[in-house]
Amino acid sequence: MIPVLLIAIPLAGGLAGFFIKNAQSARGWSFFVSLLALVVSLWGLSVGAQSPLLNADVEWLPGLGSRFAVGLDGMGQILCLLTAVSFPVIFLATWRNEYRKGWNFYALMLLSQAGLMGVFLAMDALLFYFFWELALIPVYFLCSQWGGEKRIQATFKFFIYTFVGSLLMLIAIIWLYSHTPDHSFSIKSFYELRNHINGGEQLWLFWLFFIAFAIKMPIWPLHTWQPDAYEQSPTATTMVLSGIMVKMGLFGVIRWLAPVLPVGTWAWGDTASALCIIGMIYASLVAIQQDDLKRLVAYSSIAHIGLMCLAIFATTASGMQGVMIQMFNHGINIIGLWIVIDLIERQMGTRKMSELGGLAQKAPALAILLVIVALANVALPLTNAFIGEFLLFSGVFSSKATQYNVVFTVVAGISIILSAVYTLNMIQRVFFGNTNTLTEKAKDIRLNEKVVLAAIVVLIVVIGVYPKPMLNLTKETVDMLITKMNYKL
Amino acid sequence: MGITQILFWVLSILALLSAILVVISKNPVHSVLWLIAVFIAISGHYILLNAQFLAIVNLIVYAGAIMVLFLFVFMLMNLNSDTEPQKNKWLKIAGVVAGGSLLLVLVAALKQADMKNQLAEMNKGDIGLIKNLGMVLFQDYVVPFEISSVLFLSAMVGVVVIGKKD
Amino acid sequence: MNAIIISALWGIIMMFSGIVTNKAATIRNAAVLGLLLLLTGNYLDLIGYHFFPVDVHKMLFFDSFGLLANTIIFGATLIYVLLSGREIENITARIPVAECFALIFFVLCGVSLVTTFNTLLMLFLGIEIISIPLYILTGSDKKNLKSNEAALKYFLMGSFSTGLMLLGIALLYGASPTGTFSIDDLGVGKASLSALYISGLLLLLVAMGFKVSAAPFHFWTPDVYDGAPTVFTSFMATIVKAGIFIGFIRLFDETFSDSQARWQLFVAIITAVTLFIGNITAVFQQSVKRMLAYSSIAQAGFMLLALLSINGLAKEGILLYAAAYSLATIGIFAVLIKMKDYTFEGFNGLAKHHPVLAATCTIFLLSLAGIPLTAGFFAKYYMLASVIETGHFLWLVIFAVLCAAVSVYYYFRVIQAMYFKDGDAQVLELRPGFKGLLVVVAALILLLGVFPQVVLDRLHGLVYTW
Amino acid sequence: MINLVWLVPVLPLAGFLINGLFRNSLSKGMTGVVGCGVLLASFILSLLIFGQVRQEGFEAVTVTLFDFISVDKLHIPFAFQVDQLSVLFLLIITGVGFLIHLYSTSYMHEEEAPHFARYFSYLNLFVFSMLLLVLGANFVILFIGWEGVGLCSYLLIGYWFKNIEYGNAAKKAFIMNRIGDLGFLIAIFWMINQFGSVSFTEVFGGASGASVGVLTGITLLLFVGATGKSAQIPLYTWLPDAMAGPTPVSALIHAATMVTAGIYMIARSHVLYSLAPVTQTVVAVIGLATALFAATIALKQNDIKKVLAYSTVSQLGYMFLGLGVGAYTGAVFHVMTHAFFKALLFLGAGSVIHAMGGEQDIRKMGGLRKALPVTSLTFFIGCVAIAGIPPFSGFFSKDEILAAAFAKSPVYYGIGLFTAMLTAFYMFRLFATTFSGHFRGTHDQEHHLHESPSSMTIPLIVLAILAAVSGFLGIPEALMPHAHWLEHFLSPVLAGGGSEGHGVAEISRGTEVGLMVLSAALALIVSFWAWSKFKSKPEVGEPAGFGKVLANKWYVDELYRAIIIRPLNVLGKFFVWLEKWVIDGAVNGTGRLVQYGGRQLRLLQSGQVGGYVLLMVIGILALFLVELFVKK
Amino acid sequence: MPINYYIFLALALFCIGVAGVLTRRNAIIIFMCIELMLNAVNLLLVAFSKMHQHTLAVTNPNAGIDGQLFVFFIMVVAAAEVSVGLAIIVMMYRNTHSIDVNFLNRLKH
Repeated sequence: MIPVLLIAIPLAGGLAGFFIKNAQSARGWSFFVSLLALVVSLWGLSVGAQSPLLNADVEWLPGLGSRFAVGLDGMGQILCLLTAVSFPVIFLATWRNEYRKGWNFYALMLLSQAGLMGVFLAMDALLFYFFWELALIPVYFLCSQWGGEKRIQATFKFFIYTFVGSLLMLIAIIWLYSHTPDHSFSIKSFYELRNHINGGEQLWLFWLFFIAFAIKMPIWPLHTWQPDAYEQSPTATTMVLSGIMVKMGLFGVIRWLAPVLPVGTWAWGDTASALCIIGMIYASLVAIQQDDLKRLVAYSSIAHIGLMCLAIFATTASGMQGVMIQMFNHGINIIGLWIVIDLIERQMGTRKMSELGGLAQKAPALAILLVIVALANVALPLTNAFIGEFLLFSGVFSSKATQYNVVFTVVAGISIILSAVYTLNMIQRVFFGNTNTLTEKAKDIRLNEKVVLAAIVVLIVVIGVYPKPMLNLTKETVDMLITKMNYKL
Repeated sequence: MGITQILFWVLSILALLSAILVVISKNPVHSVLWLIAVFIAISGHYILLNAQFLAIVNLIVYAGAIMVLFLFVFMLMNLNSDTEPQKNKWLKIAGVVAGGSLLLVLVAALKQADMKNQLAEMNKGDIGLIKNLGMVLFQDYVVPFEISSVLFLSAMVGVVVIGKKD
Repeated sequence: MNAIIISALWGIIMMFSGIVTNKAATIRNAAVLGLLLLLTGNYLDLIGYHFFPVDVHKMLFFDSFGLLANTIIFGATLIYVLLSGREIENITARIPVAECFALIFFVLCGVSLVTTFNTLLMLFLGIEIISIPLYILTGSDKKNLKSNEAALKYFLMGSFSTGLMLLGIALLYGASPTGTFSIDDLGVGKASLSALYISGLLLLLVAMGFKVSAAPFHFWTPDVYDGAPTVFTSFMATIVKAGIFIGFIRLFDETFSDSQARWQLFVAIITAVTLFIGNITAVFQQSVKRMLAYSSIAQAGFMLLALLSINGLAKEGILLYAAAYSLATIGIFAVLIKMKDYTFEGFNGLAKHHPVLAATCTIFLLSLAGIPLTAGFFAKYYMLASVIETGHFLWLVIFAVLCAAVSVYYYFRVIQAMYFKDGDAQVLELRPGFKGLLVVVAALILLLGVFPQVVLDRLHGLVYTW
Repeated sequence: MINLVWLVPVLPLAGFLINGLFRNSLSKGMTGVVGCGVLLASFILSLLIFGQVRQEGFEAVTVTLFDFISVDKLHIPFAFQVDQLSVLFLLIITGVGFLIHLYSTSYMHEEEAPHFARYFSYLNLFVFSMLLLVLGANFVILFIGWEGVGLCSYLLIGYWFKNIEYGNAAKKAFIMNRIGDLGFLIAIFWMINQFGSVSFTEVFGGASGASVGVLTGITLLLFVGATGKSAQIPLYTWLPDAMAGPTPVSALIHAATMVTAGIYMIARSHVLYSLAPVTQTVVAVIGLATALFAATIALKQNDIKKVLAYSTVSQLGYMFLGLGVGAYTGAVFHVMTHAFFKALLFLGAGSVIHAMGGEQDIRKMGGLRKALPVTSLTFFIGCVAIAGIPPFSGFFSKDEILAAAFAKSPVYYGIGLFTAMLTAFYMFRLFATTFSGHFRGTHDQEHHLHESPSSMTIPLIVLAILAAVSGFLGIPEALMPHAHWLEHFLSPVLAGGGSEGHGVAEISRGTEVGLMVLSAALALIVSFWAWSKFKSKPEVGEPAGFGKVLANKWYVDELYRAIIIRPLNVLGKFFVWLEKWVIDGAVNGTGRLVQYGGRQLRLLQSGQVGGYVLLMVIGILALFLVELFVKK
Repeated sequence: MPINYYIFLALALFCIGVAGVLTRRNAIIIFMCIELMLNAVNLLLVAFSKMHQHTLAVTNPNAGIDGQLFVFFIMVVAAAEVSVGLAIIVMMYRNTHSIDVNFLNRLKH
């Protein structure tokens, strides 16, 4: 029931949105719809894990053994909550942005939300693939319609890149499907597969999946679409991309790769982890060199995601818990950063740090809020990200899946320092120092933006101080996953 | 080496030679004439194989009607002399080589066929007679026979569509 | 049998309708009526009402696969006529409309032969009945040199491939132990291994590959599709190709299934080459029409996957693919005909001036690219699944999806032009009915993409019952 | 009462929130009242708690607030631990903190209201974090405070954010701390892996079970953290730069409290250290090296605050020496006394700078004694205390450490003593150049010279008294048996700390007294020599030769820039290049390749029927060749 | 007569036809070569039909007759093709006054 609503509300809202031929009302409408979705997901949190409301399973393609099966487990709860929270925030934060034919913009946004929800809810491999693509298409149109000047190429690259990945995944899914004893796409049969396919097959199947997910996350060296895409797409879409979409990759690994192909995951764990770590250091060092705010945040996001992926392959309960909570945190924090960048860009008309400076005098409130979000980005204690990264690192350190756990922890740890470097650089170059002719006329932020950012900050601190509810939410999921992943043939 | 064998060889050589001449002769009209020669040779083979009906049809339809049509068209365009400019000789060579190697390959593929003892029996058996053919044609093969009328219709309509002055 | 006879008769009727009236509209409506008749007749056949109790002496075999294919093809033709039938009159050299429709019906007759043949003779006749009218239609724009050239090329190469086909048939005849052309007992016994048999098989593969424009026998396709009047290109590229493909599958399924291991490799090679050439070459085209020609080659490559792995999935799949591909392509061609400029630039900014056109066109393109939620996805899905089901040729599957990714490139170029590029696309006048029909087709594609089981169930039931 | 301990940190937090949120509406007065009030309140509270703790047989109490993180086997409560050690630090922090807040109210008076409030909110936040640090009942809470103080020092150093230089200093501080923190974190993970817990009691309880190797590893990593926070070699360079912040900040954070966090942490986990002798040696050596190194640099500094900064580094080195040789009590004792006199010195310096209108170069001062009587007197007491002249506090604490060092090895003692001499020398050089001689500043500066207001002098006086007398809390056994109140007080926490005791026991009373006399005498002589040397003719010229090297701090910053920062930048630039041309190049290259392939394959479509047929035939040939030659 | 002889004869004729198609430029000649190919096939079919008759006569008196009928149909089709083909060629000639296939290169790439 609830999952169906979670998908149906934005879907219907989006389709309706195409016919509101007026940007203002479309904006209001989509905001309302996203709030509705938020309410539903909160309801989902409230009903308790055992409630039958959390699952739905309907005939879809009997001939193909695929059903419209959706369900909310702990991980689904967290990610749906993230999705549901993000969209109202995004709409509110970009309230003042004007778009040509805005109603299409907002409708597409809602469609992408529907797709994302579906991805996080699908309990059927084919359905999962469906939503995987459905989430991509609207974003493609959003970016290449309302993006920056190099938008078409950038988005096209992004699209084809991810499309290649997902097609490879499709092959893997079909292959697995054809090996399920009951010829079914349902996640249960997939989890049973380990008994029917041998290690050798898992070895190559792993890559078919992992490439798809790695492109989405993105993992070095498959990341090059990301900075361009983030830079070129309209900020609202960038928020969706970086805040939620990258989680699709992590989510995929956690739900559809690691438990289904435990041997492959275990066998390739070190390789994948190595890629993640290279990516973290690499991205951090590149981020230090950036002058464009969006690119900087893009690279920092690569580093953070790399850490989460690393923790997945550590296959430890604490690491996995860390991933769960960090997926949410990263979403919130990075959206906060984008909001600030968007505000700056809208006021100053530039994202180049070299052209900014001294904003703290003109916009103290903005500065303070940014500093807090940025500190969350460097995982300072009592911010949400600290909880996440603490668990992630301790998970990696105590990993039994690899004998390099110490090396991984130390090298990955360096990225903590580097993240401090580029984050503080950003704060200083944008907000500190003296104002220049450009920033002279800067104004402080308006109420709606202040509200949004304040809300984000509150979330950051609350989760940072009292993460227990979040952690409990995903407890069962994590235990289930760990037991499945520790399975060896 | 009975008479039929001799005839077989003669006809075969005749067919091959004139076929080659069809291809190489400069003057289109000559090609047509050589082609007729080929048909005649093949009809001879049919007779050797006791397929008299086909032999006759071959002569009438092909050597007669169709070839006349060709000739007629040539006359219409008065391309009787060798107006055809030389194709660049590399392509020519390539064509010959390709054709030759196709022959080689096909022969190679079919040599393995265990057909040594299989015979195409000559000048006996009467399935080639018009009587038997007619019986089968109008009993078993009536459907394709009717269908081929559709073929002709479409051909006719087509020619009308194209040939019609407008 | 109903379909064959009705189409033949109606062809004749159309032929004479030209004498009765010279009002194009009347003739067109007559054609639509005929198609409806065809559909119903074929459907009745499907559920067991045979108008003409003819003893076909096993020359034809009316199984649900063939008849279902007929239904799809006639349906597609109906949509085709409704969408772009009007354009036949607008071909520069004013050609007799009635005759064109007559030829179309004859082609349909040939198609329904090809989908239900049971001897190689019938296959041969069917192919010829399809080809000869097509030669004409290709050349029907008489004053247009491109059209002439296309017709002549098509004709020469077509009859060349006929020669190959006949040689193949002859060799198979030689190999057949019972000395017949009936596909039931061609492949049986030790014959299925003799050299004659294999050579004949290969030659048939080549000849049929030529007809469905599989590389390296595809060279006629781009030129012919490009040169022919667009309205007929649409007809050739969709309905005819689908029909012949059904015959292709039927031939190899019925005749050569027990020697599958022998020829799978050849099909795999041809498929790979086709996918590669079709997709790669389409990338650099400047004219949408020519791009669609190459894309039709690429799509054929995907359909060949069904030939590679002939099994239940493949047969369901090829039907679905035929439907999805035909619908989408007919739709795009219908839009293309309305364009003044066939180049990609010609589409610039179409979305601004004609949102409906652009939107539907987008759906068609997405379907061709095989994006989920469109019929094209399930079509491709079936193709891939059928091969994966066999457990071999995984390399081919991966290669195929990579090619599919390439195809996204050139399909989306059109979408980009329509939506993201500025310009004023010149469009001929549009009837509301036209737009409405486009929307219906698009809706149909989406429906097939979301609830394919509405057809799949039928297919599934029927395909497995014989 | 003890269960209210959570109020101690929460009060400053409240102050932070009030000052932070209403900074635009609050008047300076109100801000000051709130800022100081909360500190006073928590100071009083600490006193009350202290009252309870000092009773005989008091057992350490753990106050759990809520469950912070609990993942499968790991449970990290948000808990405070109240025992002698933490209470002692509570007193120091809140007490000194209060005085400095008070001092700040007038020192920062030129700032306009919002920034004034910002300053106080930062300060309160700092106190909050520092209290978390010392109160935390497990390493994670400690770490939270640990990073919290780092953040606050970042914010306060960069308080005047218009100035990019200050910003850089702040950044440097934060990042260098981060490097240390990484070590700390890894140590924590290792503990989790080893003991399955991070709470002090369980970790220390399980310590004896763990192998020496593990303990050495953990303790070393913890020490890495300490070097970052407490400015030891190699991570000390941030502290001198941190003087960019307002002077009271330097007094509170970079002298009295934060920088001693490292010492607190190691003293707290002395159980582990005592079991890891290797680490102890490392700690001792690093501490000693730092002490000497920083002292030499301090010799040639001319910025009044820089001198004090380096002396702080050197004193911290002393404390680590103490920890290294197992004199935990001595180290903590020195932390306390140092907190008093160094805070005093900084505040004094602040008062001087205040009077000089922001001038910090001592070469432009001189003869301020007449103008600033209170300041100069208190400053003098501070100098005497730090120089280790009896009976002032520094003497006792420093001597306890030196004695322990001697017990460990005479070499430690020798170097330590030499360092003490240097300290005495540069402190009196500083004092003499600043306060005696004749004034060398500009005229309007001279015209403006005035004693600071009472809100600034009162803290000076209080601190001066403390600096003078606090030494008597730790009179060595040698002089008066059982008079070492502090050791007695801390024994429940630190007793049995050193497996080999805190060393003092091992050397005879005679030698100990002798050592004391020796060091006291030397300190006196050196101080007097320095005083007489500089009071008449201070060195105002640019230093030359070796002095130049010292004045440039041994060029360590330049060294770091060369071997760490630049390589990283180069690497980053290389990666940017790699990104553009190799990785992304490969991606785009594939696209271009496809396009190129398309352009070439088109040419196959020559338009020639003959060509087409030829290709078809070739295709057929190929198939047949496969059939003939590829065996299946 | 051994069937192989017929097979090889037919193949030879067929390939000569192919070679002709490849080498000539005159559309009609090319078309004639294709007719040559068809005839080669006819010959082969007749030979096979006789072969089948030879082997299967005992069971079925009409064995092998299909081959000859097929030849008949091939002729039918060929006739139709010729009419259409020549029509197209003539149309071409009307527009370009040439039947040289090498000039057919407006459509390429």
